[in-house]
Amino acid sequence: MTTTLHDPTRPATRATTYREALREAHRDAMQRDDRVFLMGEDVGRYGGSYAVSLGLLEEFGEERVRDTPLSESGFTGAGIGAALGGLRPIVEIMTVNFSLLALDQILNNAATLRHMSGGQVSVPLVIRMTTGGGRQLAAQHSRSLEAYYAHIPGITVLAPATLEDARGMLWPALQDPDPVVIFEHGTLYNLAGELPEEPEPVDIAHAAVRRAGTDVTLIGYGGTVWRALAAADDLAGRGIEAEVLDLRVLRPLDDEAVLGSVARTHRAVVVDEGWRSVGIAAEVSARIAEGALYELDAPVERVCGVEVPVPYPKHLEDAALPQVADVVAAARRAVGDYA
Amino acid sequence: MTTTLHDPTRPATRATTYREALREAHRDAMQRDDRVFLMGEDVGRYGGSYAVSLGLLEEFGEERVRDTPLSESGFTGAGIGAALGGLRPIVEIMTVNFSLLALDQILNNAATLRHMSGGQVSVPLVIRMTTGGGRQLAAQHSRSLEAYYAHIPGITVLAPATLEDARGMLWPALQDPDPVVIFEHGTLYNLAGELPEEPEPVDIAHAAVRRAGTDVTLIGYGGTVWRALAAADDLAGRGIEAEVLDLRVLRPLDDEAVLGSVARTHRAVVVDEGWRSVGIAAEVSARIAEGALYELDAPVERVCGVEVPVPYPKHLEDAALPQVADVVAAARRAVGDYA
Amino acid sequence: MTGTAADAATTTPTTPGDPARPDPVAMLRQMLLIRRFEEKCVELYSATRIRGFLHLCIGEEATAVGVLGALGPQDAVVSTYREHGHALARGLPAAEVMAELYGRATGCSRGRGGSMHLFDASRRFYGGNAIVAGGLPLAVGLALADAMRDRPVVTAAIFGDGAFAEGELHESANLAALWHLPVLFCCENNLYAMGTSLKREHANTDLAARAASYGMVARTVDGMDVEEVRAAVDEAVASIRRGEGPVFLELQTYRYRAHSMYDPDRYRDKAEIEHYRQRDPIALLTTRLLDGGRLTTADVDRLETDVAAEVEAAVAAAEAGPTEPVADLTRFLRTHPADAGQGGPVRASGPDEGGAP
Amino acid sequence: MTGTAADAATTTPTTPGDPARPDPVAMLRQMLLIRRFEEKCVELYSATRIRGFLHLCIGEEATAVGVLGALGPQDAVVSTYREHGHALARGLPAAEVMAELYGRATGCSRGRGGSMHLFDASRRFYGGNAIVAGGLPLAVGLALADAMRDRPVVTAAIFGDGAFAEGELHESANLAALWHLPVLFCCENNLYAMGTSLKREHANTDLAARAASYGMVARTVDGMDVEEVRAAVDEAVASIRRGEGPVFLELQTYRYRAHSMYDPDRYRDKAEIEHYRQRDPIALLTTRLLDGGRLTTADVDRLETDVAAEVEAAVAAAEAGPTEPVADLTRFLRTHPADAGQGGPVRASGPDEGGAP
Ligand SMILES: Cc1ncc(C[n+]2csc(CCOP(=O)(O)OP(=O)(O)O)c2C)c(N)n1
Ligand SMILES: Cc1ncc(C[n+]2csc(CCOP(=O)(O)OP(=O)(O)O)c2C)c(N)n1
Ligand SMILES: [Mg+2]
Ligand SMILES: [Mg+2]
Repeated sequence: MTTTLHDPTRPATRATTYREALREAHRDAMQRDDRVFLMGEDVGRYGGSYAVSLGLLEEFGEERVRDTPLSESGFTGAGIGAALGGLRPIVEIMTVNFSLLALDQILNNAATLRHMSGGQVSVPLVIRMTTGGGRQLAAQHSRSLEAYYAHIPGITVLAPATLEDARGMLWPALQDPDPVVIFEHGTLYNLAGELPEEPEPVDIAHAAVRRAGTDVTLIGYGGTVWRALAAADDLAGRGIEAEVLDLRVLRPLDDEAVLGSVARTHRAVVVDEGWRSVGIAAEVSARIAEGALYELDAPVERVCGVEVPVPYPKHLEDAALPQVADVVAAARRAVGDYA
Repeated sequence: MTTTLHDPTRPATRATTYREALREAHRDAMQRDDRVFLMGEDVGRYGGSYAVSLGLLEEFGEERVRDTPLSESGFTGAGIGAALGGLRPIVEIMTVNFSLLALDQILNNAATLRHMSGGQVSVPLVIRMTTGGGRQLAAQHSRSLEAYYAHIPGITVLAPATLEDARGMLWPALQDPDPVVIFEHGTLYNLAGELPEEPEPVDIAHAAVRRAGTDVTLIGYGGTVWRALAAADDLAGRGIEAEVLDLRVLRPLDDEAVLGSVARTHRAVVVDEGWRSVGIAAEVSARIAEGALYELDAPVERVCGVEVPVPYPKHLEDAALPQVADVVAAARRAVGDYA
Repeated sequence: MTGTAADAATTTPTTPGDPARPDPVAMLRQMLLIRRFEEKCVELYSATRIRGFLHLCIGEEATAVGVLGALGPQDAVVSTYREHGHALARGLPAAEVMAELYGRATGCSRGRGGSMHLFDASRRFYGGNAIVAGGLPLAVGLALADAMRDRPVVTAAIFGDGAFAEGELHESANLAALWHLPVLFCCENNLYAMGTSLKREHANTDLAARAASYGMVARTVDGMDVEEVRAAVDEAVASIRRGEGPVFLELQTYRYRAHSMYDPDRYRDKAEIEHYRQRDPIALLTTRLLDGGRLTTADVDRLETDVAAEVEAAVAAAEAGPTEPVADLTRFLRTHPADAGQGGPVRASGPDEGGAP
Repeated sequence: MTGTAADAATTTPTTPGDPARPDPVAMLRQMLLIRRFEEKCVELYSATRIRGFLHLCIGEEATAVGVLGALGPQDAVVSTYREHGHALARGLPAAEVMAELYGRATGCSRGRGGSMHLFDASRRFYGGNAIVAGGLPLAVGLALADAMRDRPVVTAAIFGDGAFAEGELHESANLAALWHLPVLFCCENNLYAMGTSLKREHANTDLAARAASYGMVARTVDGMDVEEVRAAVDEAVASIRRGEGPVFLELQTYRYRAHSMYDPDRYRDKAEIEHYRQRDPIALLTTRLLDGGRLTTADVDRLETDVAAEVEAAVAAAEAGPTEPVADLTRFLRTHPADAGQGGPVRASGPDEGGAP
């Protein structure tokens, strides 16, 4: 996959990947602020289970690139404590599948301490984790549990889908005085493309239109943005112009962007790898119907992960996760294209 | 609160409470099936933190009314293992607030083992926990996290709101070969009323209309059913006839009942103590808008917990949780009553 | 652990909290303050001025005073839901603690936390955590921050014998020992976790021995003798400050009252309670000071009067304290630029008074 | 742990799995099967016949064979994602395990689980768990069920040194010891949790000593010597069956290969790997049997041929196995009456064949 095409009028760019963009973001943050450090299982000697932090141990030393024992609750809580103590920790939880072990710390402490203490303490903590399926890792390694985090008041939840966001979201997340959780979809690490030599700042407050369109809005985040874009290409061939909205921020949702797009297209398809019931897509769908009921020309469609644990074999995994064809089919239903 | 009025033509009844009804359900189940046992923190000598199991230790002995150490993950997982091993455990997690510590076991094991093993093993486990706010217990003891459980494929989630359901849901839950989670709202234990001498069977698959009405459907579960009923009384005084639907089963949702009621009333208000975003109410709202878009005469209203940790002082707690007046206001908005 | 305590009892009085010279009279006064404060809480709870869960530490005052007195202002504390004593011994004004129990904006957590969530960032008192063992990883992290910044600071984590059974205890103990962090683990072993006795909670009830298996120094201390506690903590804090890594202290104590105001206390023997009442930490120290000629009964009476006045003043202030306006419900969920420096209790001179109660 | 092993080596061969009489030749054959099976997996992974995560136990065969051989059919097993060896040593047919790695409906978990989730309910093999330490509470519960039913059954929980750092280890060890449950804790200490070495994972690396602190019997065993392992497990199982409570065995072993096929193995010294290769469990036992005159080189060759044929047959069967139809994706999420007795691998005679691959 290539995210940006070469354009000589644009500022100088260089080839990179999502993984490298993340790594550069870490390096940059650690250089700029000596309170920033990275902590998690195998972030150091191993180089990160997805090689995001490869080389950082050598550059910053083992204090600031800190391998932890297998103790998700312990080291995530330690990240919260270190944030209370004035540092700016980045805690890497290897994957969202293991993050349930740390959820008590995240919900009952990180997200709660500030409000419950009457505004006395804050927890400037960034938690990163890999999410999603698509790599035949089977049930316990293929979850998309963003819904759990987007449910929690007090934290910001980000889902970088592009190289720009992989490169740009970490620094503003670290500037946030309150906790931020960043989801990296496991299939994106090898995403290749160009980034400007001088990275451009990105915000962590707004959704982004990745493709303009008039007939239907395809709403995705993280890994599903690319499937929505592919679906939009397919739909274009059928004469349907889809707008693709990348949520970028799962909490708080950018209502204006969502409702604005639906006001233009009058139809929406939400694409979410997470389970359908009580998931991110449910919230987006509910907000659209509540906020733009009279704009809707068709019910909102949700294209979600099938409500099962994801099986190992490719054909079953594909069937369990939203595919481009599913998005296309939903969009066609929405616009009433039954050709 | 009284749930049923005395009626001489009805079968003989006796006065009881929600707590006693639960206790009787436990006693009954343990008498009927010697594979059933209860395990959790302080279920034995203390009598249960909400006194549900008071007296059961004396009756059934410490093997079957088993006090556990503070180890939510450990004893919930042990319940899963005991279920695999042929028993029918009831695991009491003292409150939903502490259940995050056991969520990994519930999601990655209880809900997953059957599907992931290709149907070889099943986990006939019942997990009970107290949920909700309203007792000035502050942030870390007032959560309503039903949304987390209703998101998980493979488990059934129940919310008994009435004495009948408190008495009747446990046995069918224990008959289910797969895991069932039961939420007991903390404000309901003292609910008093009459139950038939001979308990009547209840199902664990359907929602129930608790009050018939024509103008708007108020949808609640657990603790919010009573607030919806109170709101309906108030609305009746304003000439608005509200139907009150008690979801009873949070997963899988009874779509037919929800959509059926909305098809009659054309307006819906979902009342949910949980946080609004990505919660149960979002799912219900989304399903209504998706399944009955053209039936709706007004956007679905969600009356939810304010998205903050619940504060201790009564006036702030009241403001944080859905109140009868909030339900009334939402229903009036829905029917366009701006008098 | 012998010798030191007796020696300490005969030194000249100094400020409480001076690690070098524990002052037994000051410690007695603090224990009395905690006891009388909590006895008042019982009354106020019956009068429904205080609501929700209320966990009293009556009987356990020596652990609070012995531990907190050994810490300096730079040190950090993470506590539990049974933390009135810790908060008072840390120096939080009784008036702010009482206002918190009343849910008033003048409370140390602005009234939002209540009994289980006393906070005072200015005193590095990081709560008041009601998830059993939930504060332990925070303590590890606070200590990590200090270690990484080379600050000679100790973080005290206070928790119960029940907490020792939670996985987080294990993870936190291992992390602290592995990373050689300046954490003081203070386990208040009062023999019960709610209604579950120590021996039904732990296969091996020697908690200090188990803590030692993590590779840290671990000791069992008589938690009813405040001077023993103080001496043990002084020694532990000194060794932690010398960079010798975490220390675990099992403070053997007892709560006279039920777990919480909701607890009918069916699971204990009255004789057991009586046995520990005979070892009452306040009586023990009082007798010792009287016997040693360090105090007269008149002195003790003066302390009582003094403490009673402090508690009464706290109640009066709490009664008079404003509540937070409902409009502030969502305030401080996240940091808002306008809120910079505005958190914490509303004080008389503060710019943002809440509404009247 | 001495004596028994050498004695055992000279007994007459019996069925593998007979706790009374371990048969070293059968054990050698099983270790060879596991090794050759996994070597084949490496090939098949390169050929993309096997996908996803693949964790090999090459170098660790003695722990699998020593532990599983000591269990009877009534006993239960809970394992990890590195469990091919455990499954094979438990007696799961190589063909069903291989079919599982291929994702075929004839696989032991119907192809749904893959390498990390091998299940066989008929052999009480309860997975294949990919959440580190996530299986430990299940083992406690299985043992609880047996204890409550008075069944003289042992549940073996197999896990790694990394798992020892998780809170669930602590909770499970305490529960098993507190309730005196028939759990055999088998810690395969291979010195690494992914790229993190034991000493960066644990403040105190003496895992057996730490386990002993829970009040259970705990021993360190040479995990490269299958006869030592077997003798230790035999003894442990016997004591558990006598009702003497849980036992913890730290089996000191080593994996020659990287953590998974994705792991570039940057964190280890080649010399360290070489050191352990010198202690190869298969070579060790082979030499011992040759030296003791128990086997000839021709016998060993025959074993190799035999095992190679078994692996080839497994591959052939896997290649030929059907996949599950997509329509079955949601099947077995919950129990459906129509599915009674239909779970598990699709077998030739089964009523519900899936589609062709
Ligand atoms: C994780 C969690 N589980 C259960 C509870 C309910 N609970 C509150 S206090 C308590 C007992 C704790 O005992 P211990 O740690 O010994 O402290 P003590 O109350 O004796 O001071 C329990 C079970 C809780 N607050 N948190
Ligand atoms: C809870 C959890 N955290 C992290 C992981 C990722 N992970 C898989 S295996 C592993 C190392 C486990 O080491 P150990 O327990 O020693 O077993 P070994 O792989 O050496 O057999 C890690 C970190 C996981 N699967 N589960
Ligand atoms: Mg206690
Ligand atoms: Mg290992």
